Amino acid sequence: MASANNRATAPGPNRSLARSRPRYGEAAVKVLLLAAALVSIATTLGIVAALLEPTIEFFSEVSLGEFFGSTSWGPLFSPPSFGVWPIIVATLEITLIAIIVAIPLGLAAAIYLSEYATPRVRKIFKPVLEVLAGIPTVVFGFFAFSFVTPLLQDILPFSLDPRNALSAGLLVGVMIIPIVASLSEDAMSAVPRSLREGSFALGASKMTTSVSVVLPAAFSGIVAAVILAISRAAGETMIVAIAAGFKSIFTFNPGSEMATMAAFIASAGSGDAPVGSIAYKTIFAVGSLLFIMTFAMNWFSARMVKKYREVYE
Amino acid sequence: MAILSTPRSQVDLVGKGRPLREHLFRIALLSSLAIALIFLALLLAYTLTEGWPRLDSRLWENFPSVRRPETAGVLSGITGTLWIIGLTALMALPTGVLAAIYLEEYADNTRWYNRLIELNIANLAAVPSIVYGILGLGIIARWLDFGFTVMTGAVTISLLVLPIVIISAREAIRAVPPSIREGSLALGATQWQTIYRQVLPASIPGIATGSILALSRAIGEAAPFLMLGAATLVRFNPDGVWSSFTVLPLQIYNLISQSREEFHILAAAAIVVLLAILLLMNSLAIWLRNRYQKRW
Amino acid sequence: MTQPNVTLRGPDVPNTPGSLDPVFTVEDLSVFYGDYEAVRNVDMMIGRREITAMIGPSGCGKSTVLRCFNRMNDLIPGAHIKGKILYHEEDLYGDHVDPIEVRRRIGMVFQKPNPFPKPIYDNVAYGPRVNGIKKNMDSIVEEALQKAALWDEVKDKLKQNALSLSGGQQQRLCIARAIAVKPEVILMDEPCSALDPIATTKIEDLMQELRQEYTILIVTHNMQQAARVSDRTAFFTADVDDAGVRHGRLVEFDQTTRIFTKPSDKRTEDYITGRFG
Amino acid sequence: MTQPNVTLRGPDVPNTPGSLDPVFTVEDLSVFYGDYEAVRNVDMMIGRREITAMIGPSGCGKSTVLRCFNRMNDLIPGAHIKGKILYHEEDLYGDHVDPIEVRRRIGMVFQKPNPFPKPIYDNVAYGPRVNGIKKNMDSIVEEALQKAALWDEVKDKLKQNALSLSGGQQQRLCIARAIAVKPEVILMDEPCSALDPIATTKIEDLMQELRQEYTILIVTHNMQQAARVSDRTAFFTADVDDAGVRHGRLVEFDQTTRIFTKPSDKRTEDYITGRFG
Amino acid sequence: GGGDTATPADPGTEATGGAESAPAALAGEIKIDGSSTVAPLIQVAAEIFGEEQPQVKLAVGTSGTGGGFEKFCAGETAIANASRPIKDEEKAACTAKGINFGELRVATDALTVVVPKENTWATCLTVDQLKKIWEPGAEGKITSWDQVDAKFPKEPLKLFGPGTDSGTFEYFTEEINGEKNVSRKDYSPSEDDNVIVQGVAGAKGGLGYFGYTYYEENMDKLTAVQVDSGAGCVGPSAQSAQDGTYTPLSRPLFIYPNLAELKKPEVTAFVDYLVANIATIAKDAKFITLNPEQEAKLKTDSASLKTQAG
Ligand SMILES: Nc1ncnc2c1ncn2[C@@H]1O[C@H](COP(=O)(O)OP(=O)(O)OP(=O)(O)O)[C@@H](O)[C@H]1O
Ligand SMILES: Nc1ncnc2c1ncn2[C@@H]1O[C@H](COP(=O)(O)OP(=O)(O)OP(=O)(O)O)[C@@H](O)[C@H]1O
Ligand SMILES: [Mg+2]
Ligand SMILES: [Mg+2]
Repeated sequence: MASANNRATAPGPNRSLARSRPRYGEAAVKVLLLAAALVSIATTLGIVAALLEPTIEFFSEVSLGEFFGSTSWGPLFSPPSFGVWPIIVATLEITLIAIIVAIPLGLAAAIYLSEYATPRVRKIFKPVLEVLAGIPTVVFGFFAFSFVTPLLQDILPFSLDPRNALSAGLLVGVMIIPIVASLSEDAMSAVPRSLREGSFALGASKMTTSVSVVLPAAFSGIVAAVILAISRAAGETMIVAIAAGFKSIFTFNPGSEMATMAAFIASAGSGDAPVGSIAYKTIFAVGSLLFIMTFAMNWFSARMVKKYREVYE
Repeated sequence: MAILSTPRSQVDLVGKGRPLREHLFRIALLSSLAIALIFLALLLAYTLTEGWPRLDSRLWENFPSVRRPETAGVLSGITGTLWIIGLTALMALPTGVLAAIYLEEYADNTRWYNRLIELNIANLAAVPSIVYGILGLGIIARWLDFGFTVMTGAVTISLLVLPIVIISAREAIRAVPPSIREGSLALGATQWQTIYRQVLPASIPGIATGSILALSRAIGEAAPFLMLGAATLVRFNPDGVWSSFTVLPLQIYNLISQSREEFHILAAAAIVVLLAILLLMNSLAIWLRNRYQKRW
Repeated sequence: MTQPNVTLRGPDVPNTPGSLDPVFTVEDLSVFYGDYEAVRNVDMMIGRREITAMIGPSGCGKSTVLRCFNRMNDLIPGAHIKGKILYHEEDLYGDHVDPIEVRRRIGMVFQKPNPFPKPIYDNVAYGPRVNGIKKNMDSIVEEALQKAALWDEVKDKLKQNALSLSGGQQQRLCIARAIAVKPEVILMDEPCSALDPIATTKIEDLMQELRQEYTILIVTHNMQQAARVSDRTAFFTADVDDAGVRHGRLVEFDQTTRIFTKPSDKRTEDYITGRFG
Repeated sequence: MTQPNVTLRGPDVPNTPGSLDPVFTVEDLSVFYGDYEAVRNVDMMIGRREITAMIGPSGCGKSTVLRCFNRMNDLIPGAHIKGKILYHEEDLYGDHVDPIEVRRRIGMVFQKPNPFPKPIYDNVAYGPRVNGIKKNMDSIVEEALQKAALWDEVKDKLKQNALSLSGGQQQRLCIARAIAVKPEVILMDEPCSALDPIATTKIEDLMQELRQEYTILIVTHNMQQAARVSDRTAFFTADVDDAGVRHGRLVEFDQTTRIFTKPSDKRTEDYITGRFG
Repeated sequence: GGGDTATPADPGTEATGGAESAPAALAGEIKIDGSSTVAPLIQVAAEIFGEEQPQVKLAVGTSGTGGGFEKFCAGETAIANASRPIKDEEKAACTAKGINFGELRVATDALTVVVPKENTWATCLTVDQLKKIWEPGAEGKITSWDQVDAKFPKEPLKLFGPGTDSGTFEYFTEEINGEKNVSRKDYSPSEDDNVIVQGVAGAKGGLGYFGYTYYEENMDKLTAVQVDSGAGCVGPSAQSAQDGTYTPLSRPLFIYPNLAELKKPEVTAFVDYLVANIATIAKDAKFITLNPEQEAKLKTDSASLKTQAG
């Protein structure tokens, strides 16, 4: 049969299909790539390692009961108190204000960009949102403290502390608008055109189509966007450090100064708590709590996405 | 059936009063977007007017000073930021791109460890930056004994932006149609040849865009540096990776904390510089995206 | 010419050209995407309670023309028409005409089944609801599903997500969804091309039934399908003008039997006999 | 039965079953995606310097089988085969076999033209380059483009990006690209379905020429095309087993003339005559 | 730099003319960290010294007194700034790491209790009144000025102070409340003196405390409250702090050089420079200068440190 092969350069059909030369490079590359991917695992392990030991030591000195059972927070006061609720409440309150601002505005902006805007308009506005997303949080903090708070103090009927949860929350909200808007827009754009056409073909208006077909179909993506935004808000440090302050009292009053978990870590971490002191370990205990909260939210988000993702694909 | 009873010649195709609600909805959507934009404009206008008196070359030629707020600058912050960003680009970008290639091109999603890596990256993207500060403090500065140096800052920030780089690089790689890969493999190219010669070149604009956006996040970070105790008054430029340093956002934070009004003006001016750098980077990203956007 | 291998609908085809009772009258229609004239100078008529098939090679503008009938093309930025489409005696593109109302009267079924990711019930109820109907929803839904020959298969799982249905069931659901708003006309753009042969047969049978009540326009790639189901066939093709631009064009429009046995145009014959396409 | 309306290749078809000189011998091949057995028990032979067409309704596994011939399915996680494919006398799935070497010997052209976003020249040179060839690249490129009947159209713009070519030119470029590595076999998966009629005709003519030197396997939806170009035809269909799972199956494999005139299986006849599919 | 036109108070000129003119071009990096109260003084010194020795890189951090000692005892810094003397635990940590150090008192601080200009009633508060305001028991209870003293108006009390991690807080609580770090928690703590200034100035009933420097910088907005520790009302001033009449809120400020680091010429040069020019530096930084005896002690202490370091 080989004789039938009249093309000199062509491989003879009887030449073996076995590998002509070994390819160690391919395997080496794969190992290198895997190593790069494992850096992320190492990062998580590093975070856990950094947090774990001081946290365990902390809880050998402070009972979980005191940590979660009391509303008095003052690890650096004497006598120290370790009821974590004031800073959790502050964190949740600021996060709540932030998402009250960011979810409607972000979602509305996303619907506009995905369903209404012409490609040209979208091409202009998406980058602008990206710019907003890139603004350093110190800048938001500065703006909140020196512009928004005085402004609110003038126009609001109730009194505001010079640093307060309200303006910090508002600004954290503005900070996460681009996250909500941009990721939700991605999710909505990923909804197949055919679904929209199906709705229009039934005589639905644009508003109905957007609200009752596109939004639900993009639900998992939107949930993921919102959860990412929430974790950003909950962990935001600079805005709250500058604009919400460090007062750790148990209050729900948004006009009051309050310390979030991140703000506590920042102030105690840059302060003088000696290594090994209980105050120092507190930083890590709060850090662990923050990390676990983020982790839990993301796990939930991943499950949501998995449950609903692309069922219509 | 309704339609059948309609006299044929008088089918009325005129709509019934929908438009008002539709218009209001549209206006509501637009104003939401507008609020975000107005806010941006307000912020820019405010910092610009605040910082205007100090927006001159002293800002980037002089070191910070506690004695002479009128002439103090933020030079060491600018150079520190450049050092950190440069090193971050060197460390985070290659690692991120390689990891993204692994996840997109090699990882078998049915394997638990690959799914774990993915979930882990999504989670890391959401971990607060202050927690990275703890990582930097506990592991990099103390355990690895890198001290409070440029290197510690850069490694910490690299780890912070790594998930963002990976996620955006994956998107860019995913945007390369599978048909290109199949075409290459069908010609007897190995997998790495296919990646190196087809997938990477085609996704480079996307990777670059994502990288720039990730780096602009890195530029604005201050919280991890608070934990790393970067010095507040640094009157020199870092001369190597083991040097002390400060970064612009941290300097801004410190300036805001000063009680003298002159320092606030200086802070606003420094913010304008920081925003200008960011706008520049963003414009570059947008330009890249528009210039190289592929239509397959 | 070779005898085409198509199984034509039997001699029971009732319509003769003379008996055409037009729902749509298309007069010198050209359709543009921006500056590009995708389809040129189409004249045709769609008969009441008939199935009209549109066939032709890919890219000749079948979908483009079909989507003009319910103003779906309005949604594509830059798309516009020249010429006229009369719906009964009314200009479909007249100033006072509300496209949303048009789409309510003229339903559409798409190539790939596109149920909403919602319960089966809500899929069917969607159309009536957006049209402001609130009462008797259960019976509207049941009736539509009955007509779409899907009721028996889904009556026990109306709350189930529509995406859990098979492809053929999904497509019938889409037909039910279209029927539920009680349109006069149903447009179908390659409704079976994503389906397996068994599902295809079901949809074709269904079309024959729907033909008792509705006017149907179908675009199909599958010549056999056109021959099997339609009363009239419009054959489109694309030709290249002097400037090298391709434009779609209606070549021949006639009773299906005639198109498949005695096409009057050489291009139709070539296409039918597989010499081209 | 109705006379099928296909224009068969004339009496010059040289091959008779006896003269089949097999390049591939497929023995009891089943293909799995994970646990799902997409195709079951296929036996067939691919003759040297013949064009073998694979036809059948959508989802019957034509592409799946085709992609086994150059081990393209290896790239899909979970995909694996049972049974054997012999390439000449060698087991294509043998332990020592390097899939990359296999793909170099057995080229492939895809449904949608997929040129690399690079200059035309680099597209053609890509295959030789990744195979370590560095010399005489210009003449290799020219020869491949000549054989793909594209040289005259592109010889003045070899540096131009391949994406600027028309669809038909792109597909011929993909064929040139495949030829440039001097394969023995070319697999084509619906190579014309994204093309217009004129481009289709060009590709079909090209296939006839390539047949002088190469063994060609083509999957097509278009019966007419199969009839026009192929020497042998394999007709696949899918049937549902007792558990309700669909499996692809080879129904009939024979000379094209025979398949289109005297199919031995009722299902083939139904499909050919348009009664189904 | 922009500061070419030296102000008359610029000690830089003085130093060049001084006896110990700095040796030619030194280089190296000096890391200093610790109390944010002491930081401005050291920063000013670093700034002026840096103008003479541009190759010497001085990084001044403000991790707080405790944080400063932590890094110092880990060998990460050359000098620790402190607004209180080093504690025994901290000494032990240093010894464990083999770090020997000396103590230099470089300035005096007068913790200043401030109220806004509109406050006309609280010109003088007794230590007991301050305690009444700041003790833990006051938390949530003492919320109005009239609860402090019936003569005061019924103005809501808004409290500001330094963060719990600062030496200032530690000192103030010890002197006023009798024990370190014992304080009510419902005040606005801040590392950031600006917030205290803004906060106090912005609320009619505001009250806060911080280092004297910050008061000096904001005299236009704030009034310093006189403190009565039993010997009559005394206001904070350089005079009263130096002569010890401003009790109990005047305190010494320290730096702790690492003796091993002192072997490095640039570190010695910096400490020498600081010691030699302490009066002008303190003035420039708006600190209360040492009185002559204290300054003399500083000079002898630093000389003996140098011999210890060898
Ligand atoms: N949105 C659009 N913008 C610009 N051109 C378009 C658009 N949609 C279709 N076209 C062009 O109009 C022509 C007709 O397209 P159309 O989709 O109507 O063809 P078709 O006959 O339905 O083809 P097929 O059988 O492949 O569905 C084609 O040349 C196509 O490229
Ligand atoms: N990657 C895959 N994973 C799982 N199942 C697959 C995969 N690819 C194809 N299948 C399934 O295998 C069966 C055969 O698919 P295949 O693509 O081979 O059909 P085909 O005959 O080429 O159809 P078409 O004419 O539509 O291209 C189908 O049921 C399909 O859903
Ligand atoms: Mg179409
Ligand atoms: Mg296929």
